[in-house]
Amino acid sequence: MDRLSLLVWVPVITMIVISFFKDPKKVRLIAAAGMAVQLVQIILLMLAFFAERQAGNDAEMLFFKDIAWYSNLNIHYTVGIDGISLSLILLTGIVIFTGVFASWEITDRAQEFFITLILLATGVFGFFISLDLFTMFLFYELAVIPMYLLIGIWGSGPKEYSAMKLTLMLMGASALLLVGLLGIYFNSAPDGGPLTFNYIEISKIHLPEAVQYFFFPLTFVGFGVLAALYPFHTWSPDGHASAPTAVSMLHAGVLMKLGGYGALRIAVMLMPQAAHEMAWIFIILATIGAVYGALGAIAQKDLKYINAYSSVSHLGLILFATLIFNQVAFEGAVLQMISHGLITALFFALIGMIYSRTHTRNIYEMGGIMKVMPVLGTAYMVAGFASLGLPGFSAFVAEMTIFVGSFQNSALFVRVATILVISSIVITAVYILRAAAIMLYGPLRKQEFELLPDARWYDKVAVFILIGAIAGMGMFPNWLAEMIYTDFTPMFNRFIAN
Amino acid sequence: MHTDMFSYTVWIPLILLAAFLLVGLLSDKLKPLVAGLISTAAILLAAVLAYSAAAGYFFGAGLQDGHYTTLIPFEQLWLRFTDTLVIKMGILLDPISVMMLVVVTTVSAMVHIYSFGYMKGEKGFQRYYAFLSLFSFSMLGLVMATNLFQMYIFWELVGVSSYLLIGFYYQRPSAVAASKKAFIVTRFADLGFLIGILLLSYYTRTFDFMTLTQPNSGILSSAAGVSFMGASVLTWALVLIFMGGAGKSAMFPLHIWLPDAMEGPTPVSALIHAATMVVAGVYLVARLFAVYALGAPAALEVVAFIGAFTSLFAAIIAITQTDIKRVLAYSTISQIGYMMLALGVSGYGSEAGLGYTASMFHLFTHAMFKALLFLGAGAVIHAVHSNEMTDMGGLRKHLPITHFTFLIAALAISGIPPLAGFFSKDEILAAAHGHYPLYFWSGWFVAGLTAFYMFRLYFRVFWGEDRQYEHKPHDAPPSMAIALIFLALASVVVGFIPFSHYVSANGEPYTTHMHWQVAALSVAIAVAGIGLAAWMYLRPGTVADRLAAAMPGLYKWSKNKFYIDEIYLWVTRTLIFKGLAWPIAWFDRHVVDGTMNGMAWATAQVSEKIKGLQSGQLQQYAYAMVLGAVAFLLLLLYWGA
Amino acid sequence: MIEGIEVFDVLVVSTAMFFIGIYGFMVRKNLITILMSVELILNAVNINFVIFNKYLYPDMLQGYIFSLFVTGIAAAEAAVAIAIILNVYRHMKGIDVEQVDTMKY
Amino acid sequence: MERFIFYFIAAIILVFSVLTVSSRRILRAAVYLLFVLLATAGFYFLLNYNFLAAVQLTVYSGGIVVLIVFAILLTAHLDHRLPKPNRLKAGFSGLLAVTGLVLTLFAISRFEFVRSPLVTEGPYNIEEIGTRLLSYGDYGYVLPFEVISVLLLAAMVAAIIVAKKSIKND
Repeated sequence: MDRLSLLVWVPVITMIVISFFKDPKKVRLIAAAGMAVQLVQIILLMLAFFAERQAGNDAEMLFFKDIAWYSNLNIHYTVGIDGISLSLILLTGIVIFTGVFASWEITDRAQEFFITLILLATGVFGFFISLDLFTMFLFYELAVIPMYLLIGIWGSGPKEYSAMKLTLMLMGASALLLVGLLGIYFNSAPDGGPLTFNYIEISKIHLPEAVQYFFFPLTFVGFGVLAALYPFHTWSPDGHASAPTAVSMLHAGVLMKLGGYGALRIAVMLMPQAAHEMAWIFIILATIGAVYGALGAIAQKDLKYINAYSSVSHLGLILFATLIFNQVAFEGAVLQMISHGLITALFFALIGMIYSRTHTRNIYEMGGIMKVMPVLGTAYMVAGFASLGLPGFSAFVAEMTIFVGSFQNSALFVRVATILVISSIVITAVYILRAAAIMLYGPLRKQEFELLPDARWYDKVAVFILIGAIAGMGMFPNWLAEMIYTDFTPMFNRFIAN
Repeated sequence: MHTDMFSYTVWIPLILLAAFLLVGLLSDKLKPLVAGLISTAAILLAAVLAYSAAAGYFFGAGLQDGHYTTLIPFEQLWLRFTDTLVIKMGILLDPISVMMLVVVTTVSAMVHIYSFGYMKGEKGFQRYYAFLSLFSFSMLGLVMATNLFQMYIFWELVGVSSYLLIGFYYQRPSAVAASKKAFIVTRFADLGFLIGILLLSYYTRTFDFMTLTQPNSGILSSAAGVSFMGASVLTWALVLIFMGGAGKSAMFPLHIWLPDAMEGPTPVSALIHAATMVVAGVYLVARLFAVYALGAPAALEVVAFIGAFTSLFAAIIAITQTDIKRVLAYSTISQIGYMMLALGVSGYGSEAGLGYTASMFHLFTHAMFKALLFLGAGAVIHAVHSNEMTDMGGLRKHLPITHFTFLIAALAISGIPPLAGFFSKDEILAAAHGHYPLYFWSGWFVAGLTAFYMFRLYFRVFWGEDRQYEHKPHDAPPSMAIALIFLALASVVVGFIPFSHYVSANGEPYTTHMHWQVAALSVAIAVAGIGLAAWMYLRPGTVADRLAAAMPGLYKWSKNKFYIDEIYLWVTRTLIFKGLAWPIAWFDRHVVDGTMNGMAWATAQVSEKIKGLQSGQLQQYAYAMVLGAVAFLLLLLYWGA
Repeated sequence: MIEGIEVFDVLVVSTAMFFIGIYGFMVRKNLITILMSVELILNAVNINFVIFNKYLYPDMLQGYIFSLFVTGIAAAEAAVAIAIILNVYRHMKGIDVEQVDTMKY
Repeated sequence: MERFIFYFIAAIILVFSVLTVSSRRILRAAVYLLFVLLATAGFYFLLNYNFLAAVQLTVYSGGIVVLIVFAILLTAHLDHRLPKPNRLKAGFSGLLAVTGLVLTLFAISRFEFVRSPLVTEGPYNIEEIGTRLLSYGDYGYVLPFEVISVLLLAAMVAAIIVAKKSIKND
């Protein structure tokens, strides 16, 4: 078996093993062990990847493997990774591993919960390793659909409504996406010859422009909905608010990145002309998303809503960066995906932990939490600082890369949009500090909070791993940035050439 | 080169980072005293290294071919954007950064020592020292930055340490609000800084100070040529960068956070909000001075104007404040305005750059005596447990050390010879006089105001009647006294440093001469201010009240800080929160989400309506089917024909 | 082969029969009469099969054999239908097609 | 001669078809249906398709009609008259049926049926039919044959189950 398929198989085996156990305690241990193996495996994969690159293997995709599984339509199981997908795989590995710890206290149908959760992660891993649009779409759906169950069964609040809304909107987007992908497929051989789903192959050819104009918006919006493209973002606040902790983490941390990744890799890279021509529409939408999401977050009371709107804002930044069309901005988009994934996962983990203690997410009902839960409070502040782009944390690196990248585009329109987008980081500071001030600081608002416990060991595992990753990326960004930048080169050259 | 001999300077910030991580991570596991000692040891070590670096630089390696060179003993790639735009982390040594090293480590070390006494028994002692170390680390990183982006990074880090320290008493809502305000206002200003950096770097293709400040490199001309809305892009970029500096240095109209920042512990105010962080804006402009002076003199005019205006404006407010820390805060704003003014009126060159030298000189002396003032005020507050002047009086008998050191500092800031402030202020006024007389007269007037409000403060606190005190006020404990005395000594002697021999705009040493006319004028008005204060506040009487009553409008406006806070409050609360954020939240819930829900609702409605079609009546289905088949047949026939 | 009779003539008969069946299906209320209409329809189709086989493709037996199959299916269908009808009759106390509408929405 | 026989058969088919769907006495309708089916069988005889005619007679006339008659006897009184159909419904259905008929005939009339030049003589013998039904190659119908047999089995079982269940429920 090849290395990359292992990324799919380890979760699958974990799920199978879990299905033999009913006891929540055993189940979560197995899940944690499985995901630990997965994480270790990813780190080994990374080392192997670096070794290959060091050895001068400059193929675009490493660990390439190609198996035809439905030859009539030329559908292949094609896998391979470059620095971009590898870094997102690492992100997924970290988030799912910490997600298991964040759901340590789940006892209600724990077996089914962890199976569904890991199924979701499997879909994500599969998505990132796939080079074949069809397989990719398959894994994409595999990742999106368990969300319905996870929110609908283990959620809180108006969970059925939220689950339904989320699923319907994402499915609607999938429908657009499927049309887009099939459109690409059926035009993948304009000069005759066999059609192909392999996007590396497709990116080497020039899709007819009429085709691009038609399918680019479909594909971009299809992926964009998952990345909370304004105005298709409203599933996100409700969905996140109702979802259980680990699901919010995984969803905001990783799943929304599928949208960004797809928008960048498929929509923009395969259809450059249309992307160029239509960029202005989506730049406007992404800019609105970035500013509007941040402003919307100011007015929220519920921690999860704050964070959901913040995600809209940060994802707006990602989508914005994918439409600037230079290598630095593209690199920034990927960095922001990773950074936002980690930070938002940390946020949701902390919110879940705080909620499980105070049983409220309304910031006005809390106050002075820092005194009773110094570890969680401090971690929340760290997450907040990371999110508002403090140097030393990952978001700074990502945002600066995006800003520097987009400033290289000197069109006045892009300039203005960039400045608006940059201004969103000030608003970010406002809502982060506002929430922290109300919730963490000041005198203790409710006496019964006096006795609440601080973080337990499994909470600490989740929190510290995430903080470590965020700070690590923030302090030593260059290896990651270089890897992504370098691996963008072949893609970018084709993009320019097209 | 001589860079190798300075490679140890990289340890100056790193020691403090290590101290921060150690104290911060272990925090409660350390005994408070141990935590304090670790941090203090770190800063003292850093101070020793900084002094040795300063000695090595000024009296040795720095001076080459008759002018001070810029040395980069350490530089490490941190993040690469493009081939030319890279962020490096490095150490840059030139006269002003070395001077700042000395200032920061000295004041910081004094504050560390002082805090042993001041913060004794506070909860979160360890956290306090951790944050102090973090701040010192960031500030040192800032002053030694080799490029704009490194500066920006540490700029943000000092901002956050300031936030953390202002909000140190996090259970006090006013402290929380103040910290939030400080962070957000400076962050807003940093937005300008960031955009300025991006704009500048887009045209110059570099972040490096070394490259940017080369006088003859021509790198600036490309940017100077492009114009946007009537000014060159370079001017725009520099004004935006200055906006960042103005935010950090509390220049009008971004000054509002600084008085509120006094909610933090007093030693913090002394360190961050008097001596070091708030002068970062001045330092930034000085750092890019060549770019300003050579590339965009128009931007420099903006700096001068804002500086002059702020110094006057803040001084007027300071006169009527009753919270001693707030008086000092406005005084700080006013003095920084001086420094900005001096930079703004300066030219590029050695003698022509008198303003530049004066600004740096004033920065240096101001750091000493303003820190001293704050620490003295801290000792007073420590003794009487209040910030309000109305709760104080007659303290000279109870607090002899504090009284004496405070007097020295007050004389120094008022510009009484031979104390430090006299020399630096004299140079500033001379530079302003050479540039534009109105600036001179405004600065001269501010000097009088400064003397007046400082001595108003001094007389009301240390003279007059005793008040009701909770317990008999006790003088500063030894740790605090050491710091006070050290800084008092510094305030006396630093004025005699021949500053222009070390710091000048283009690095060439030169000699300044005393401007006797300017000096006489400024001393005269300072003495007049002191005399007025003595006349009004030393005798029991109601002169001050009657004066206030005589000018009700001015008094009220000044007392209420010209309502700038209210304007901000209106903008944030009404405009942004009520006018933008809440409507957007509403809009999102009801219009955007409403559309989505509306689509779902419409679908449900339609299906509710058409579900009657599935009536269960077999024959209706048959009817429909046959109808369909017939229609289809018809179509086929039609098209077939 | 019938002298003087063309395919069309036969088709007229079968088509008429077919539509009579359709008419009966749509109009009759009694389930058994509906079943009879269905038999008419099937029969009409059978005739078509046979006539096409006879006139157009006499060398192949498709039409022939398929009409056999249709007959078989008709038988099966009738058996099941009548079983259902009887069941419906027991449940609903009647075999009016308009009564049998529990499969709505 | 045969031509007239055909016309006669056609007339019987049409008349009794109409009667089948319009008679208000249900048993009579069943008998009319029987006449239609018999006439169809006669038509097959006319075409020399004797085996098919025989099947038609036994299965349709012998099996299905009898089944229907049983069902009628079980569910209705003999003197029961069906209610008159709703005029409007009948009108529309008739209109639809007639429109369909006209359109179909119009379509058929415009189609050129190419008669096969081959002239087949005599009836197919049963042996040939049996062989066809059970052969694999071209023009072999073993697959549909098997499917039909399974279907018949299933129908048989289903009929029994459906009928039996109802008894149990009562």
